[in-house]
Amino acid sequence: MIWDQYLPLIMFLISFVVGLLIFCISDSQHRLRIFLNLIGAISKLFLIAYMFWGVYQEHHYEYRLPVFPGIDFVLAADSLSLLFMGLSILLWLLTTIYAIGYLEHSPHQSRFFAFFSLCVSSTMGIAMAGNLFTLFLFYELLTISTYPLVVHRGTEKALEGGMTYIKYALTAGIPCLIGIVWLHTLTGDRSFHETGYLSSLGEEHYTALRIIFCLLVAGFGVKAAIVPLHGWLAKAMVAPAPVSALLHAVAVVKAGAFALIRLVYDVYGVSFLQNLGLDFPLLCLASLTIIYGSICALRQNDLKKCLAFSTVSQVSYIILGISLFGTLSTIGGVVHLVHQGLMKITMFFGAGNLAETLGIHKIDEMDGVGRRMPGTMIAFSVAALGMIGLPPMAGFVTKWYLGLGVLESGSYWVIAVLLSSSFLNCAYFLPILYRAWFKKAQGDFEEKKEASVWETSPALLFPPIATATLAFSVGFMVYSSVGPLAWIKMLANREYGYFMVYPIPYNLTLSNNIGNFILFVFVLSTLLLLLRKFLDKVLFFALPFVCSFFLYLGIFQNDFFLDFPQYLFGLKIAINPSNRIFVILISILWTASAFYSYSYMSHTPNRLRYSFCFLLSFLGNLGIVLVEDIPGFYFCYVLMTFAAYGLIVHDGTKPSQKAGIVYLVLSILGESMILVGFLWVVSYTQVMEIAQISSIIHTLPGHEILLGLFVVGFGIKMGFVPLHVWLPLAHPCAPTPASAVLSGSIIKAGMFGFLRFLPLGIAELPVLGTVFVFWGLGTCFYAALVGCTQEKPKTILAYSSISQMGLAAMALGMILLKPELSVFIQTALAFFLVHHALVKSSLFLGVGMPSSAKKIVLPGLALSALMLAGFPMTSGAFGKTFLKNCAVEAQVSSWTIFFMGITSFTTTLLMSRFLLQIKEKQPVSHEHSSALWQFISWGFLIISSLLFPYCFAFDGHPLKLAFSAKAIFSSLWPVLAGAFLAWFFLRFPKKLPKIPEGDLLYIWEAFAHVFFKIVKKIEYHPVKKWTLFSMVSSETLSKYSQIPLSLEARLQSFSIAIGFVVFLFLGLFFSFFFY
Amino acid sequence: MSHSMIFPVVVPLFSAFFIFALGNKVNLLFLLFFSLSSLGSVLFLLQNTLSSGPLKYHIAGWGAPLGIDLYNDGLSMVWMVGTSVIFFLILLYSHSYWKSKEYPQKIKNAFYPLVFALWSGMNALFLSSDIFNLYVTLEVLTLTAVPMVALSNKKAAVLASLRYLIIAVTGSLLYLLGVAFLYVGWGTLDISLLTKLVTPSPLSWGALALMTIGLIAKTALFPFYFWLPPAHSQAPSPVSAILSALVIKGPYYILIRFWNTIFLNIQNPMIDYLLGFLGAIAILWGAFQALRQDRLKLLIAYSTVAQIGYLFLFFPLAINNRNIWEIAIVFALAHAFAKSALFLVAGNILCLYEKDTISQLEGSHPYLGPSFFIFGLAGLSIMGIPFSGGFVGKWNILYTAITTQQIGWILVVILGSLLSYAYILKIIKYSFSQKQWQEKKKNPITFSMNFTALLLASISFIMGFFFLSIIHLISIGSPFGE
Amino acid sequence: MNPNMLYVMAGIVVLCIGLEGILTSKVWIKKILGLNLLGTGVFLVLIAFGKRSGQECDPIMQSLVLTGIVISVSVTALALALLQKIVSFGSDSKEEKT
Amino acid sequence: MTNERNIATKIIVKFMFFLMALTLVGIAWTAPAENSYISQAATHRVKEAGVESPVTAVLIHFRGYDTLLEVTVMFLVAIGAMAVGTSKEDHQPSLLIAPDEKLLAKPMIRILLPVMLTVSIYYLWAGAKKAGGAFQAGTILGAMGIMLFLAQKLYAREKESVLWRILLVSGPFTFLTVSFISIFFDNAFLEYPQSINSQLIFIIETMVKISTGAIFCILFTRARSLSFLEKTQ
Repeated sequence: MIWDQYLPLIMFLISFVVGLLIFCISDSQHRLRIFLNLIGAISKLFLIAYMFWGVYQEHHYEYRLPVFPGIDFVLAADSLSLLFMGLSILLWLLTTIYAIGYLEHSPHQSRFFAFFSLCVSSTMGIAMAGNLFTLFLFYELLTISTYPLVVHRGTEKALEGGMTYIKYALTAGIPCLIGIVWLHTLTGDRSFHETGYLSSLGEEHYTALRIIFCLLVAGFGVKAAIVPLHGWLAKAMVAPAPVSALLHAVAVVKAGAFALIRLVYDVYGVSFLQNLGLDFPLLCLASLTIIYGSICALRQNDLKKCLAFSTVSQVSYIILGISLFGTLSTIGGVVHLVHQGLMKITMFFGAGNLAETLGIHKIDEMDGVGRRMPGTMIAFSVAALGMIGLPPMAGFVTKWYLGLGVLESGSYWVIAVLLSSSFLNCAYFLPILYRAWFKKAQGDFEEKKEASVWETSPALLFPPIATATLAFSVGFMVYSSVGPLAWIKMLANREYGYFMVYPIPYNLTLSNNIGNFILFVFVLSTLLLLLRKFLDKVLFFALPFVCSFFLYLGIFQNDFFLDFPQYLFGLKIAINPSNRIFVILISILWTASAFYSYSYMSHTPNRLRYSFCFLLSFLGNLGIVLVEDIPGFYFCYVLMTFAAYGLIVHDGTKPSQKAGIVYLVLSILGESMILVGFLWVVSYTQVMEIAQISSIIHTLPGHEILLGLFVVGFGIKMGFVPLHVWLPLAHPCAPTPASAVLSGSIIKAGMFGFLRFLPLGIAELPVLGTVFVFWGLGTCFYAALVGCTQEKPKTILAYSSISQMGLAAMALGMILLKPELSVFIQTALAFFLVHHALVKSSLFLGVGMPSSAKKIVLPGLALSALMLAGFPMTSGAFGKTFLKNCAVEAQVSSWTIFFMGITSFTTTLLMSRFLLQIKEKQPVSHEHSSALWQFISWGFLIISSLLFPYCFAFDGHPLKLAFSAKAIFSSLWPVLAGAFLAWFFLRFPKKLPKIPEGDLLYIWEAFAHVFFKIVKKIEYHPVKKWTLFSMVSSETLSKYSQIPLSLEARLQSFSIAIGFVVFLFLGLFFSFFFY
Repeated sequence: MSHSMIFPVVVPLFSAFFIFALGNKVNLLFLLFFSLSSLGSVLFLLQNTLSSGPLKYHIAGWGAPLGIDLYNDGLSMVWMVGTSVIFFLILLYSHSYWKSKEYPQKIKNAFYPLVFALWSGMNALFLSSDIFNLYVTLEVLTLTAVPMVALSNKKAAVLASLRYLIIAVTGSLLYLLGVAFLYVGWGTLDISLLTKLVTPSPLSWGALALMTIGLIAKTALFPFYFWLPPAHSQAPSPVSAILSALVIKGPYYILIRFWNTIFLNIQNPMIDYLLGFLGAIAILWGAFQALRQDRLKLLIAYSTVAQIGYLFLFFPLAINNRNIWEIAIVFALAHAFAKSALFLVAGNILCLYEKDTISQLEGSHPYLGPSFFIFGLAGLSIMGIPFSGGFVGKWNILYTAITTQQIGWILVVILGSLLSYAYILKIIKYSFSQKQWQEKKKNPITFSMNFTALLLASISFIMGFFFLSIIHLISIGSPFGE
Repeated sequence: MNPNMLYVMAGIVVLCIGLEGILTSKVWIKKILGLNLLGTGVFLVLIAFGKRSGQECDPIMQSLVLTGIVISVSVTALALALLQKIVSFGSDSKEEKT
Repeated sequence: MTNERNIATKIIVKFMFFLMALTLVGIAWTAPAENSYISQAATHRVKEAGVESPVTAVLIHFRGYDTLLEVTVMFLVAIGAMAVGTSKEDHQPSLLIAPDEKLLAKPMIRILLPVMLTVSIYYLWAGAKKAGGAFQAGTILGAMGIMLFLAQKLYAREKESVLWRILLVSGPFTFLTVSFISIFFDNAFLEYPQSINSQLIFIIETMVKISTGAIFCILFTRARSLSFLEKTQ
């Protein structure tokens, strides 16, 4: 019906008319202006919803107005434009609310809001442009309408920044204009066509088309802030926060990216560009921008400038996605258009709030701001983690699809770009979060706004929370049929005829749950803000009950398989025989330490943060065992890593901060390797379930590298020798219950990874098997020896965990060598892990016990030390003999078996060193009232570690073995020898060599030092100096203009004029003789 | 033979004489009556042309060879309508401008009759199809424009007007010599007859050369631009608006008319390239000088010099596709609207400050808010931002330059628009600075002044949208051949 | 070469002298004189063209010249009025270089 | 050194203009010898125009439009001169003849005035047959006015006077109105009805004569108005 024809025009006109109306309103009529703004925004929201539904029903909206002879002004709402429009309308509404709050008392508000809606209407125009001509038209209008916003403040700096911005933007128009005109001479007026309309041109036009492409990319690239042309973005940060939020998150920057998408897909067409050979340079440009943007962001101290540079690198993700020309990379690139918008706008809102309420502009002023403004900072942190690409948030979806796209397209070096970029993101976002949450505020903040029940005025607070919720829910509800991803898949399938890799079954159930999910999260966040005062008590005391609930599940719940298709990438949770024992183990440990922390942590200052991190790391740790699908596994793995970081740096001392950094660097490195492995597997097998993966992992092409990645990734978590440096630093400085859990169950996450992903019992991998065996042995001995030289008891315990894990790795190696024995060895391994977990955490808890109860603590610690060393008749002995039998069965070479025996000798050495240290150096334990809960949980753990070998009916086999005289003797002599040697050596500790805690750390520090030197050099690369406009700026112009001054004066006189008369006359007249 | 053709000439002339006779008693009512009737006469003719196509009118009943004919086709019609609208709006503006600027009564008594005489002279110029009559109308134009420049009673202004007079009259006399050659050679003065008779011969070449030089001098193309900046900047603002927007377009119209009628088949590419080259220099030189000025009206005047350069770029482009001239007309009209708006804004600024130095615009004066907005809107058309008339010109220059492989002009257009961005932004930059003003006295810039300037600026800005209808109007009587 | 071609040449010479006068003279009054010379030169050429091969002069040419003369008179009058005004301003402000 | 350069430039300029004159003569040389055919047509059809001398016929009938514009130009220059005007004290230029110069002023005026008046009226009347007409008569009237002014019989006033404004505008005004009204007698613009052709022309001629005279006086004195009475201000 005719209504379809005018809908796009109406969509554009609404905000245009609102803009013009607001121009006429005087500054004082606040109410009327707010009313107009909101009416415009809401009506557009309804219209866009209607159009979404329409386009879904294959409706075709197009408005065509002939403007030039042969050229039409076309506004067509196809699916791609709707996506961009939907994003900008939604964010415009939020930013308007934010701006109303932000600009409460500032002058020139009418002018601001008028240009604000003009800017959005030109974004609408760009989104709906049907051909290049209309696109260029709105492209220029966008520049014009954004300039007044950038210089709104009117200060000297604002004007100068605005001038740079408009210079870049206007000059960008020139190559665009020439390119478009040239294209028109070649093809005439053609509207955007799905697979591009240039492929039909003949061969002779190819060079022209290449030049045109470069011109247009240069033109659109300025707005999309591609490297050489990005100078304006940081300068335009002088704009007020809502402007920099909307412009640099949604309108301007995305307009450039959107225009490039149109250019690549709807004008040139993907295949045509490939045989023009233009895809590779674009790819390089995008990668260069990603890296360069992040590096620049690294060095910024001003918060908004840092965000600006991160925008520079993030927008190039979109261009990277486009230039890879794969199905998945397209989806990844286009979906990032929406995700980056959501996340970046939240961060800018956050930055705006900080600037407006506390006057904070610099990053180093942000210490302890999390406590002062929790709501804003939660939103900011969600967005920041999303930008890094952590699973629940939207950023991960992009990284996931881009990764798959890269692998699908075959240019593997891009993976390195993606990884280094997310690494750099961590490098500049995490310090900000660390300052906000973990540092104490230096003195109180300068309160610019009057105090209110909320941390800042509601209009400033709710938009960031809303966008953060959106970013979170879009990331968490990936496959929901209403989210952007579903829309883009439909778009990719319908528009470009790409085979849809993961068809999303559209059903109503999926659509409504994203609605109620957003509602749920929004209500939850407001609830948290409301009752934040008593949240601290509630969460702290609920911890053990949550852990014990899962313990109950592990013990009594029979096997189940839950499938949540709408969460993440189809979350699947299951308890089955193989992971039940581990579920029980983990929940026992975490419940014990939760009870322990009742008394241990009851009076520490930021207890809420501790309990929050404790809960999250528990869920992550448990999830690793429960979850069945790969993205879910990765989500839990990352959750555990980052939450554990919170525990490590809890007490905020210098060493814990350093340990935190080392821990984070190494674990992020490991985690990204694992991610690459996962992407590799998924891109080849298109299968998400871990069970099916582990059986075929060794058959995939290039599986050596794949398995190598997994070994290093999980090895970092398990603490294999060169990769273990973070462990002795991190575990001790965490509060005792946390360090107990850290070395008790979190260290085993690596082992769970190996158990679930390696093809145990299916394929025989001799190489990998021997590597595991020898690496395990080496780790075991090295860690033990270094452990002996340590002073602090907790560090010694950390080293002992590393050595025990080495032992477990040997078992893994044996399984890989003899697949047929895998069941037998796996049970032995499981037994050993349970033993180690219980004993190690009881030791750690013991260390934390109050010194007053010395008489009880010491014997208890001695008992568990003996158990660990493998004193006969204890779980240690059973475990070790169990493993020895497996080695015998696996016909491993005899001396390896001998060495396995020796390990108990070294462990006893270590343990005696530990006991000596405990006796001499009386640890300053917390003086607090009742250590009741500590004793209960400690005692519980010791008893359970004593009893568990007997009560668990392991098909009777190991028990018999352990009771035989030979077994008792073989497990007794190493312990006695170890004790004797310890008594003899360790009496005079002076002679022992002094090895710093993280022994091989100084190698890694060397690497880091080199890296930062490079970064500093890149930062001051000449590109920064060569600004596009140093030549054209008016000062230089006036400098060169002295010469023509005299020329101008002479020109002014008559003589020249009349002289010209004669010349012209002669020239004109005699020109006829040549023709 | 409808007499509607002569009304556009007669009615403004009548109003000129009446207003002169009224002397001091001229008030808004008379002004409105006379200007509306003049505008009405033009619109009446427009309505006739639309219905019955191109019209020919034998004055005093004699035929073409003996008497003088008036010929009106789409080309002249568009010009007349455009100039009449601008005249009408500038007259409205000037009424309140004189009041707020407290000009002496003597100035007003002279200004209004001169403006109406200029209006009728312009209409006569567009209508006449006799080359000697064109000489006389050119003289009418000159002799109304020159005294208007001298109205502002400053030594520099009178000197500028004298210099303008001498150059303009020299140009006319050279043009007259060209008329003499044509008349001697082919015996008639009527354009339609000459188009049939004129053959390539030394006489016609000489005539072409002389006429081109004469008209270039009056349109202030590059070598002959030096009288324009002082004249247009010294004159009172409404006068400089009229001068910049309209008076220099008269000779340009004649050039286009001759290029498509008399000299259609005796021109050679060399001349077109020469004119194009001069235009290119004008663009770069004018824009560069505009950037260096620190007086607002001088800046706008030099920008006129630059924009005229654009007009002459169309000559080389039109060598073998003549419908580019329609674009030239639209571009000239857009420039007329935009330039008049700019000068009116300069007038607004001069109402507040006594000198129009740019640096003093630092603080955004509360009364100057709308003026800066209008300046921005008109500036967009000068810069050639999409959908202004300027953009239409820029787009088509590039389009034709690429199709006819004349790459040089693209470079010129690029540099020109870059420089134009610079000098427009030089002014707009100040509209946002923060300095607070506490101005108590009544706002001298009345609503009518702002409204007329806004109307002019917005017409120039949205000209891109009704471009096709203008093209349709121009093509009545197909002045540029099928 | 009929006799009135002589007058044409005379007219052209006068015309060129007028042009040169405007070009080289520094003084305004000389420029106005040059302008007049230019005018008379052109009118002389016109009339000379009008009168050829014996018949009496072509009336059209005469009327053109008549109109031209009136116009050049009024132009000169205006120029002189302007010049008078400049002189009346006196040479207080610095002498404008012509 | 500079004057060598000046001389050199002067020589080049002279040479350039010589070249230009040469080309113009070359062009003029190629002009066809015989008169154009429309000049013959003009002489034949002069009878229809009702005026004997072909020149006046062309001036008023065939190219009346040019004459109308020409008259307007005269009028415009008058406006311009009045607007530009000069400061008060310049109205008594030194060249005024002192009032007591009995010998010269009185007899000159007494004798010349009537002669000039008759000659101008003669010119006006002769216009139809021989060369002459409104402009020539007007110039003489102007000369009379200037003479009176110099003899200080006529005084320049700064005061606006409606009489003088009407006087100035009467010429072009009547020319325009008469030729405009003729439209309503179904003639073309500027085409006078046959019956009263000569009378109309005569009216126009006289009015144009008067206003030309007044214009010349104003142009010379650049005053707002002139009057015979010795007014103080």
